[in-house]
Amino acid sequence: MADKRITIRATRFDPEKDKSPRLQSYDIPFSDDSMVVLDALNYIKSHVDGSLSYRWSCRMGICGSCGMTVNGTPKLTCSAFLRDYWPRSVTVTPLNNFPIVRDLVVDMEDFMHKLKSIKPWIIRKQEIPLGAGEHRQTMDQIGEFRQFSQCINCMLCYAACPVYGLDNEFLGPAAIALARRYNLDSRDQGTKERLPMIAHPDGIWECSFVGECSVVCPKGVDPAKAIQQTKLDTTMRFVLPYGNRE
Amino acid sequence: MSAEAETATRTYRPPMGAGWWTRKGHYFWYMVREFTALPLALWLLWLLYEIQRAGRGPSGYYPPNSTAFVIFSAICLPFALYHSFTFLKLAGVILRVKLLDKPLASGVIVATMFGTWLVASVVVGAVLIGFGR
Amino acid sequence: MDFESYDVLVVGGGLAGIRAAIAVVEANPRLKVAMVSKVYPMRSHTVSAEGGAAAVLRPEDSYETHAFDTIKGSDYLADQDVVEAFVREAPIEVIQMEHWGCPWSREPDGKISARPFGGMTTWRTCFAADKTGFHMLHTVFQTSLKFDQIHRHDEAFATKLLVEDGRCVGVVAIDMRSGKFDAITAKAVILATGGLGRVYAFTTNGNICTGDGMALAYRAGVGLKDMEMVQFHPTGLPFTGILITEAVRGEGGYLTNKDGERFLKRYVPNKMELGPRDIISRAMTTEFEEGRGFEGAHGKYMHLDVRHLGEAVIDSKLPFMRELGREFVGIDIVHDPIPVRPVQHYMMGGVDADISGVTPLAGLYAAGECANVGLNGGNRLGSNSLSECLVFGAAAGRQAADYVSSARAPGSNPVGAMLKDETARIEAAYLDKKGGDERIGAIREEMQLAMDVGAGVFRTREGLEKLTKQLGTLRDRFEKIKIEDSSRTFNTELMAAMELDFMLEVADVITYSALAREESRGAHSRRDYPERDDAKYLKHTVAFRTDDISPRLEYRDVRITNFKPQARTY
Amino acid sequence: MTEQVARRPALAHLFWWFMFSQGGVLAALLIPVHIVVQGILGPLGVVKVVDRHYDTWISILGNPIVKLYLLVLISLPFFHFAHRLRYLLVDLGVPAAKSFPAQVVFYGAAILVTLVTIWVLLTTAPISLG
Ligand SMILES: Cc1cc2nc3c(=O)[nH]c(=O)nc-3n(C[C@H](O)[C@H](O)[C@H](O)COP(=O)(O)OP(=O)(O)OC[C@H]3O[C@@H](n4cnc5c(N)ncnc54)[C@H](O)[C@@H]3O)c2cc1C
Ligand code: SF4
Ligand code: F3S
Ligand code: FES
Repeated sequence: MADKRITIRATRFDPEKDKSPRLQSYDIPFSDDSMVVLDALNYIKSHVDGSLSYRWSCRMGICGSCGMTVNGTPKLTCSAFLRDYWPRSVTVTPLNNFPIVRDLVVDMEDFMHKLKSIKPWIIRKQEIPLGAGEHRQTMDQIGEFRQFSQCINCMLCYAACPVYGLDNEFLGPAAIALARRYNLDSRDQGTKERLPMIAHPDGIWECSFVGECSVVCPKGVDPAKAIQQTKLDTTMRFVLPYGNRE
Repeated sequence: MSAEAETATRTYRPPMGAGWWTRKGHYFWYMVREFTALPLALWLLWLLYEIQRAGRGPSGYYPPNSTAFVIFSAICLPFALYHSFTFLKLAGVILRVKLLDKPLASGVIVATMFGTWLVASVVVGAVLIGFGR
Repeated sequence: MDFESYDVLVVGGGLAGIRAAIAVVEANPRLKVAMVSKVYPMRSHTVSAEGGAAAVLRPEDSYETHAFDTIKGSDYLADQDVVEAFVREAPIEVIQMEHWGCPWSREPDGKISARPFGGMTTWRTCFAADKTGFHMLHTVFQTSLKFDQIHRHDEAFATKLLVEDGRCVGVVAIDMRSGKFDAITAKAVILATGGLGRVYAFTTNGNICTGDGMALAYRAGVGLKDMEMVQFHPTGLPFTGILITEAVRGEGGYLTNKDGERFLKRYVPNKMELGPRDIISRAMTTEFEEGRGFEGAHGKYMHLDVRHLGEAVIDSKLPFMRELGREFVGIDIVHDPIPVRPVQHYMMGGVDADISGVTPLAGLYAAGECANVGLNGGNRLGSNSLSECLVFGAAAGRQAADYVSSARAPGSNPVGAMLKDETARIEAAYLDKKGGDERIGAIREEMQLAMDVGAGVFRTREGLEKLTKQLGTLRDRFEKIKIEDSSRTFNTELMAAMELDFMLEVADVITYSALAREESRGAHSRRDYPERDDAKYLKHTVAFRTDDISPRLEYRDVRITNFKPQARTY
Repeated sequence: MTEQVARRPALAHLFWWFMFSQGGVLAALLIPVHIVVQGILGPLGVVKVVDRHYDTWISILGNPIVKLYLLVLISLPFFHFAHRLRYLLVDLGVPAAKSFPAQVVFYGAAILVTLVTIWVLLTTAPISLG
């Protein structure tokens, strides 16, 4: 293989020095077809410029920390192959719609608050004692919520959602999908308790079904579906006289 | 909650810009979908006007056939079709129908929606044309 | 000076750390807990565990066999009282996880399902498809959100344990966001910082697995136990080191060499693909050396073949493996065999702790992969680790809760001085450092490659001695590193430097411990001493830090209760 | 965190969303055929359509079922349109479109259209079953 090279442009921003972010260009060897965008950043950090900052850990698409915008699309950089871009250059910027802390690192406190706000834990009227063993649950019952339990909190969906971009008060795709994950779990009885947060004006109603959240989701969670289904279910609770109110 | 909050450092929030929907094909088509509301609303208002016109008695009645109106309808039609297509397709995502305790595949739901659309169009069309003279 | 003060401080937001934090508040809801983690908790490396968590839940199974499998798997280096307690607690913890919402895969009758795993004589590995760690971590993390007593310090990097009058009273941590140094004090500290895989080049471990907690404890004078026992997993994807879970073999996958032969029949004829990890890794390495491996762009490999299982089984039990194959290798495992080779995976060794996580330093507890409570001995059985994090995380939490009810709060004067010292040390060594020309990345890569070669699947005296010298040189070069990043805000280069510092420390301990153990036991396989030597080495190695480069090693007897050491054949 | 203060489900939003979705289905199923037949084929003379002659048109408009149909056909989609256009403004960077006054204007307009439609239908052709 001839010595291939690829140009990576990455956002640089140091709040202690810079007023606003800028792009810096790096020309690096593209030595192996298995290389992903994250490998390119790691190469830069190890061999060219140690001050480039970004988050990553697992390098296998499961920890959810390496989400960035790659050529305009939110991606997990550990699963975005350079071969899909080469010979074009690759522009890596932080996830959209979040405040930039430093270089490619965004502030995710808002997201963490939102996760917590929907009470993502099993709520029961009566806990069963440990000694009674497990709740029985069939694979079909798991199938009800399985898709929505695959979320790795990578926030790509928030970066893709213009509604969140326009107004950060919006509860957003992943948090609502997670709420639905618990609401659909046969062990959970907390739908009603989560309702005020979910059916809040800044909750499900704010979503105008752009659907891009589901397009970018790397784990097939389909938050857009979760949100629309929640709208429908919630509406039915109130529209049907005895609908669905447990 | 976490102790960091108090030591907030300066962050940079990139502006969103009103032209965000031009950045990506998908966003653009979303805006088109939302925009369909406008031509459809105008067309229905026209229909309402047509009905109201009939109330003024037979003397002044003339059938709707200005070229401008045909052009206007022709413009509205793609929007109407796009609305129908997107709305019925997305309905497949939302609806959860269970048949014999098995969730129905969303493909089946979408097919049913489009089937209903077809039947409704045929019935309405038949009435509109069938009573015509 | 006033510092944030808590009853219990947990360092680490992985499965062990979060389980410990919840155990503290469950034991006593009035206690205030701090959880310090260098990444947001759901990013912790537990998230990538795939296969499952072992627990005796089926009526056909018994505590005795789980205990025996674990002890035999450990090559008799496990403390048997610890194992016996562990197997009894594990089912309770798995049920607890179920109550908290973990989506365990189920049997048709709705009970938690189990799958076979390497070295286990029966089906006892509970699983949530092949994303078990992911589901467990998110479940405990989300559950922990309901406890307002747990105060998280996310993205705070612990750099030092605060020790006052022979008692651990907190940590110094850098808030990565602001770059601020904080002393976070508590009456007790639980270390749950996970593994150290990044010491090696080819590893399944994430970027954050750098042995920090082990190094922190070591520097505070606590011994590190059995550090020569490093697990190599037989089936990692070449190049990336991404793990192909043992569940693939558990569900019936075959390992074949380039002649299409299931070569394990020569090594573990009775167990074949369900043999323990250390033996299969050695078998593969031997096959490579004898020329029966495939040759690829990223070195030698074997085939792991699941084609005969069929698409339905693969999609219901191993969906993530199919996803990984598709994304990272460009193959569909339904139609193509998976290329695999042995890869560093797990650290049996760790901070010297007892059955309740108690370390020799008062007020300091340890749990999870960073601890060595005596469960795993020379070789951990697959799926015992997630259960270990739960059982011993909970035990450490309860123990710490008990301890703090009588312990007094730490004073602030010495803490203030210690914070000042530590801040000054880090500023001088890294932040305000001028000059230097060594790249962190270069030193790290050389260390990792040297460890792969010198302290890998097979070891020799020459190799290990050479490694100690290489590490010594790297340590000298580390003094001359260059820090390009002068910002205080999210300075990942500073983190990388401190992590490298920790890794060089633990790499040394691994190497010296391995050099001294002149036998082959479990994962520690010496070419020059191929036999197990119970007379001399049925003992734990405990390494202590000295001012010299080499640690001081002590040996401690293994506790044997019901299972007399026998030859370990499968 | 502000959301700790007790939140109640937003029933108004729920109602408007319900109307929005009903109107959307209706518009999707019915409007195209009206446009095609009454807006294009009829005026072009391709087919005979009921509104081409005063008698046919007025007689069908007198049918109570037709009246009801037309009421639903015209008014319900307006709740859909009102919702979409309001959010279209939001999307174009007019956050004020979310405010309560904006809701009054948009949904009020839909209600107004409904009232006008009722009035028109009641005053147009006398109800007859013929
Ligand atoms: C790919 C893979 C697959 C596996 N599969 C299985 C399996 O199927 N079954 C099984 O039983 N085991 C499995 N294991 C092993 C098991 O996952 C781990 O041993 C276990 O998850 C470790 O958990 P932990 O809580 O100890 O550490 P981790 O989950 O690694 O958490 C460590 C925590 O410590 C924090 N931390 C570290 N250093 C610092 C510092 N300096 N300052 C502040 N915080 C710090 C980190 O932020 C993190 O939150 C697997 C491991 C890997 C790598
Ligand atoms: S829903 Fe998908 S995109 Fe959004 S955070 Fe979860 S995994 Fe990421
Ligand atoms: S992109 Fe946003 S608007 Fe809704 S469907 Fe997804 S959350
Ligand atoms: S590094 Fe973990 S998801 Fe990419």
